[in-house]
Amino acid sequence: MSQTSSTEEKLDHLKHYFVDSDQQFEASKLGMWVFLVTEILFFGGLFVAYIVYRAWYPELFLLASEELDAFWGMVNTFVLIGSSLTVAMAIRSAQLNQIRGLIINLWITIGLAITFMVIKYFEYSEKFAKGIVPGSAYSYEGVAHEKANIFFSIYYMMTGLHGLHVIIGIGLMIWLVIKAKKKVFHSGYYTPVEITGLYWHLVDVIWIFLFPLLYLID
Amino acid sequence: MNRLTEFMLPPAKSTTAESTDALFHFINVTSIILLLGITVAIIYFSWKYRRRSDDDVTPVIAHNSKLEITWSVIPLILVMIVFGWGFTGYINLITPPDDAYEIRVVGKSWLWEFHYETGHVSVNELHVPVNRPVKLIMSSDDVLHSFYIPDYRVKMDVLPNRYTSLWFEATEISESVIYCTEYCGTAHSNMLATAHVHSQEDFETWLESAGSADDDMDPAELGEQLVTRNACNTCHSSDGTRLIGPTFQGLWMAERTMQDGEVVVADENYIRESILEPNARINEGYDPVMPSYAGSLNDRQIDAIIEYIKTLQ
Amino acid sequence: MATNDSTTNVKRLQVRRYKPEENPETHYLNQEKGLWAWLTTVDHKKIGLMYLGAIAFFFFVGGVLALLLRTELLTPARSFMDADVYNQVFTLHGAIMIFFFLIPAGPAVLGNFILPLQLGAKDVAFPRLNLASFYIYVIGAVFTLVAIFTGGVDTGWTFYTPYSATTGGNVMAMTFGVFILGFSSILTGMNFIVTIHKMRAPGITWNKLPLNMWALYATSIIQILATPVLAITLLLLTMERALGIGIFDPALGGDPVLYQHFFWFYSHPAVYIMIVPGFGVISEVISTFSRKIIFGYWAIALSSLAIAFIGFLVWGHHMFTAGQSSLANMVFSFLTFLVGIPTGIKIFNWLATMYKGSIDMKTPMLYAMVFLFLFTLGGFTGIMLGALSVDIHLHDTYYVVAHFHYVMMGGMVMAFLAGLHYWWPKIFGKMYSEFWAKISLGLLFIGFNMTFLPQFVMGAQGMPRRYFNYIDQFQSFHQFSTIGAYVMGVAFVIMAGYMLHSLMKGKPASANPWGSRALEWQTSSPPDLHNFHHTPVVINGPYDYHKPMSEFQLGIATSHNGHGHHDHETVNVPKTEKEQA
Amino acid sequence: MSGHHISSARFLWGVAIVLFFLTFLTVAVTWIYIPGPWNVVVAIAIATVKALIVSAFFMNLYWDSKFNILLFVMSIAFFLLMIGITLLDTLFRVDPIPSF
Repeated sequence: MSQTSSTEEKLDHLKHYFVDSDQQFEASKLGMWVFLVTEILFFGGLFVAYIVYRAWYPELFLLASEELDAFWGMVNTFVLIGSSLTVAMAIRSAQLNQIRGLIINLWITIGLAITFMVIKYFEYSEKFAKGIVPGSAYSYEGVAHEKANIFFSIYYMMTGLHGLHVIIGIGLMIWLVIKAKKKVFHSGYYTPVEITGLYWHLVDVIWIFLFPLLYLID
Repeated sequence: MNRLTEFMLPPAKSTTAESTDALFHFINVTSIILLLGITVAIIYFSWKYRRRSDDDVTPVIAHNSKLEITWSVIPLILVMIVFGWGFTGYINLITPPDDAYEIRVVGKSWLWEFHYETGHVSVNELHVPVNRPVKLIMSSDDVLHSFYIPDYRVKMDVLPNRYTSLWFEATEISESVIYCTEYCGTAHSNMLATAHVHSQEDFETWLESAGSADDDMDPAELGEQLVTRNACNTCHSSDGTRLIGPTFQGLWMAERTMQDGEVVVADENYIRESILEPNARINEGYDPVMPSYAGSLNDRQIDAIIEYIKTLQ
Repeated sequence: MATNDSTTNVKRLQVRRYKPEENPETHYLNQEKGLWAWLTTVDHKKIGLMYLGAIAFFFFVGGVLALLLRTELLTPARSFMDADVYNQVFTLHGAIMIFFFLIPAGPAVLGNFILPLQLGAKDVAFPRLNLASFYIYVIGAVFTLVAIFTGGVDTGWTFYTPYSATTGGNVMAMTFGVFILGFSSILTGMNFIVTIHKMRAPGITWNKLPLNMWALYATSIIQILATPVLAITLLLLTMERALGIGIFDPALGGDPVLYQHFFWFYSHPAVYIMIVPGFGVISEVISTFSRKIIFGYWAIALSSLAIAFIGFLVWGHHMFTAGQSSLANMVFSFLTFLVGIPTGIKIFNWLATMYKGSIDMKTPMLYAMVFLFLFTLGGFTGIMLGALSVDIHLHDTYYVVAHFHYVMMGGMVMAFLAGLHYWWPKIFGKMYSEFWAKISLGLLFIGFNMTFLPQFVMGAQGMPRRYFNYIDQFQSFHQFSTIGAYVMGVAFVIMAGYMLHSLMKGKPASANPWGSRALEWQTSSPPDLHNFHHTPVVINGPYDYHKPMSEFQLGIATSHNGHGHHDHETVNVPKTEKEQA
Repeated sequence: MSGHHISSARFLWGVAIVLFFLTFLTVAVTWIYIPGPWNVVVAIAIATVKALIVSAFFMNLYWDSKFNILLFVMSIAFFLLMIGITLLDTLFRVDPIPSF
């Protein structure tokens, strides 16, 4: 496959301890998958807390989720899926040596990610104003359940950590744009784009579960 | 075997203890036999097959199915026996007889309260009848504790948000020590109590007279007794030593500085408040760790404690 | 891969023999000079050494704390420190020994140094992440030190809620420090999995992987699957203290037993992060010093994986009295016994390896034997604690303390020291004094048993753990135990002495002083910065002691071509996974 | 090499449109009444399908090496183990009630 042209390719990216580009690419990708495993179990802990409390107090989740706006949740889902698409397109551009396309797709992704965070910001501030805050300062009376604070603690921990991942993702994309502008990537070397893409898709997948579990309890 | 039991385990004083001990000894004996076998093999091999020259040639023995199956299956059988044995013992331990006599236990940092159906409350003294199943329904007022009577081989954690329980049937009239075994802070290792086993008649007599026995005592004397019985002395000394809480010596009518700077005279009202709502005002330099005694001390008893403190000038 | 045609599964390589150079002038220790070169190195060997320095420091601190605890326990009442100080000291002893010593000791020190060498690789897959892992460890350590000096921590190393959510001191800095530390462990695990998968030298197929690699592979899997759960647990606990999110705090409506599930989901597998690398070391040492092929290669390799897997299913045996449902208790008890089987299998396989061997009683081998004895004892007492009705009696007593120290100190620390003595000549290129090493080991063995055997008896008699005071009947046991602890202290001082002497004035070590067949011994001592001057080629199993040494020193020139030499020969090498893909 | 699969732009757009549709569907099913636990089951089922589509076609698991798939499956399996065994406790607790 790619070995045929490898002699003509730039090989600056190849670290000395790897035999060839393919070994390096495969190793990086495997490393990223291993990292994604840790991410899944990291969020898994929160999902366990969610499931345990939902099994204990189903009525609490029914009542409290009414405070969350399903419409904006849905919009954010569309935004994230859209950004997953543009990341996939960015990787495709890199694979085809279309550096301009790569940069444009990365910028769109960054834009969508920021949109996501802005919507999240408005959701959070609307709740803060009502007294729905994480922790013992919780003071909202509108949810008639003594453990309402726990639902919102779980909500804030899950969406907060997810939001943190989105912000880290934005940082990574900006770094990729800078690298791309320096002409670092080409069809023979686009490992950072590929593995950042994997990370971004995982952030998307986690949201795909958060959305129905938090917003859509009817 | 008896001498080994005496050395390894405390005396067995409940109906369930013997079955637990039997399993304990079974595992011990089996383990010691296997451990001896392994140790002898190590020592024997290292002597018998010691290196004689640097050119020693060793045979190629890479595996032996029969042997490997043997040493997988035999341990498996042994551990399954242990599991089944432990399991049946456990079922017994968590299933109190229907006619069990119920006592409520409350763990507080750092004392045990025992509430009886008559309304009587004893602190750090559990009184139970002999040869009758007793069921303890337990909860905690603050952090996790664990209720443990080694002589009865029973233990259960005590939680602040739930009730847990354990049961036992004492088989001899004697006293046994009760420990807290879930780490709970500064005086964790002082959170001891005693289980007193009485004959059925004595138990009933005790239960009837418990609340009124000290009616005719001198208040200060009664107060001194209450301070010991309610474990006040775990944290408050009577000789000026600084423990977890302020000492009682010289406390009466002294000016105390609170954490918020307020200065309070330690009069009757202040001491009463400190017993019933200990965290309302905290002395400077101390932590708000005292549990409330509301419900376990009545007015007369509080007065008696105040009388006692008055004597400690 | 249905086809089994020998032409597709075997490739022909032009190899020649590379005898390792004895006592080379330049090696990894002197190739780059200066402190800065050390601090910024991406070389796995140097990172391993920096980890070694760090864990030696923490082992010293933890050990001194242990001696303080034992000294305080000489008398039933207060001896020389207050209860609050005592509680902080036992918390720190536990937390430091577990998070800062035991967990990195296996993978991050010995694993880092040996793994690429045994695979014939130049480095791990992600050297910069490896260095990052070390600095993350350092940052975690700094947070912990901050916690110690700004109020201390008195929660016990388990940080049980609600006590940890309400007590004074600086619990947040501590839990956050351990949270950070977790990432260093994750990065190590990630690195090892990828390295083992992708960077094996030609010929190292899965059935020629040294058992140490299998052990580290199993360990890495536990690290990446369990550590994230610790991270989220400690993050939730940190938030519990910072904001009062209430998930674990009953005062706010939470459930403390749920915290225990979270905590033990990590912390039980974590004991296998500590002990499984030890199994790897013991396999290497026993085979080398018996100069004999390992018995039951696959049984040992797969039992490591089985332990890693079943180890995830048994966490609830730490909670038999915690108030979890009786159904959960029964399931956990049953699964707990299943872990005993693969562990037993390993012990019997090691014994069978010694049978008809040519046993050389050098220090590492003696350590391995001490390991076998102490770890077996620790294992049997584990069976005792797994039995439900007996555990109800023994839970949270000194019996548990003794059991834990038998498996962790008698098991892991002995295995770690076996590995350290075994690879010492490779790491530093120097020999140590056999005489003093054996004296020290003897004292250690005596001191260890003096310390912890009485604790089994005390525990069975009902002495609860974490007690500052105790009733008088236990005093003689406690005093005996304390004297044992001092004996161990002396043993470690002697060890530090002869190790320092070896570093300064030790006799130079040959490339392969033990006559091992494993790949790390087929390069010079100490190794070159890039491990090998050639690409090693492996055609035999790592324990094929019946084959001549020359067959273990094959390789091809690093320039890939292998042409131009007159003395090379052609051998058939099974393809590794990467080449088959 | 398995890692270098290149998807066509049309294919990627197709995948995204399916995902958009499923998102709409998961909201739409909340407008009709589904009894008991089945509403959760439906929501999780749709989310799982979406997650599988993303991992298979955006994350290229469909064309990737078996070990990467194994890793993904393993992480889910261990998550299920964690929650499954924890539920053995939390769902089956029987607490005594004091009679006085």
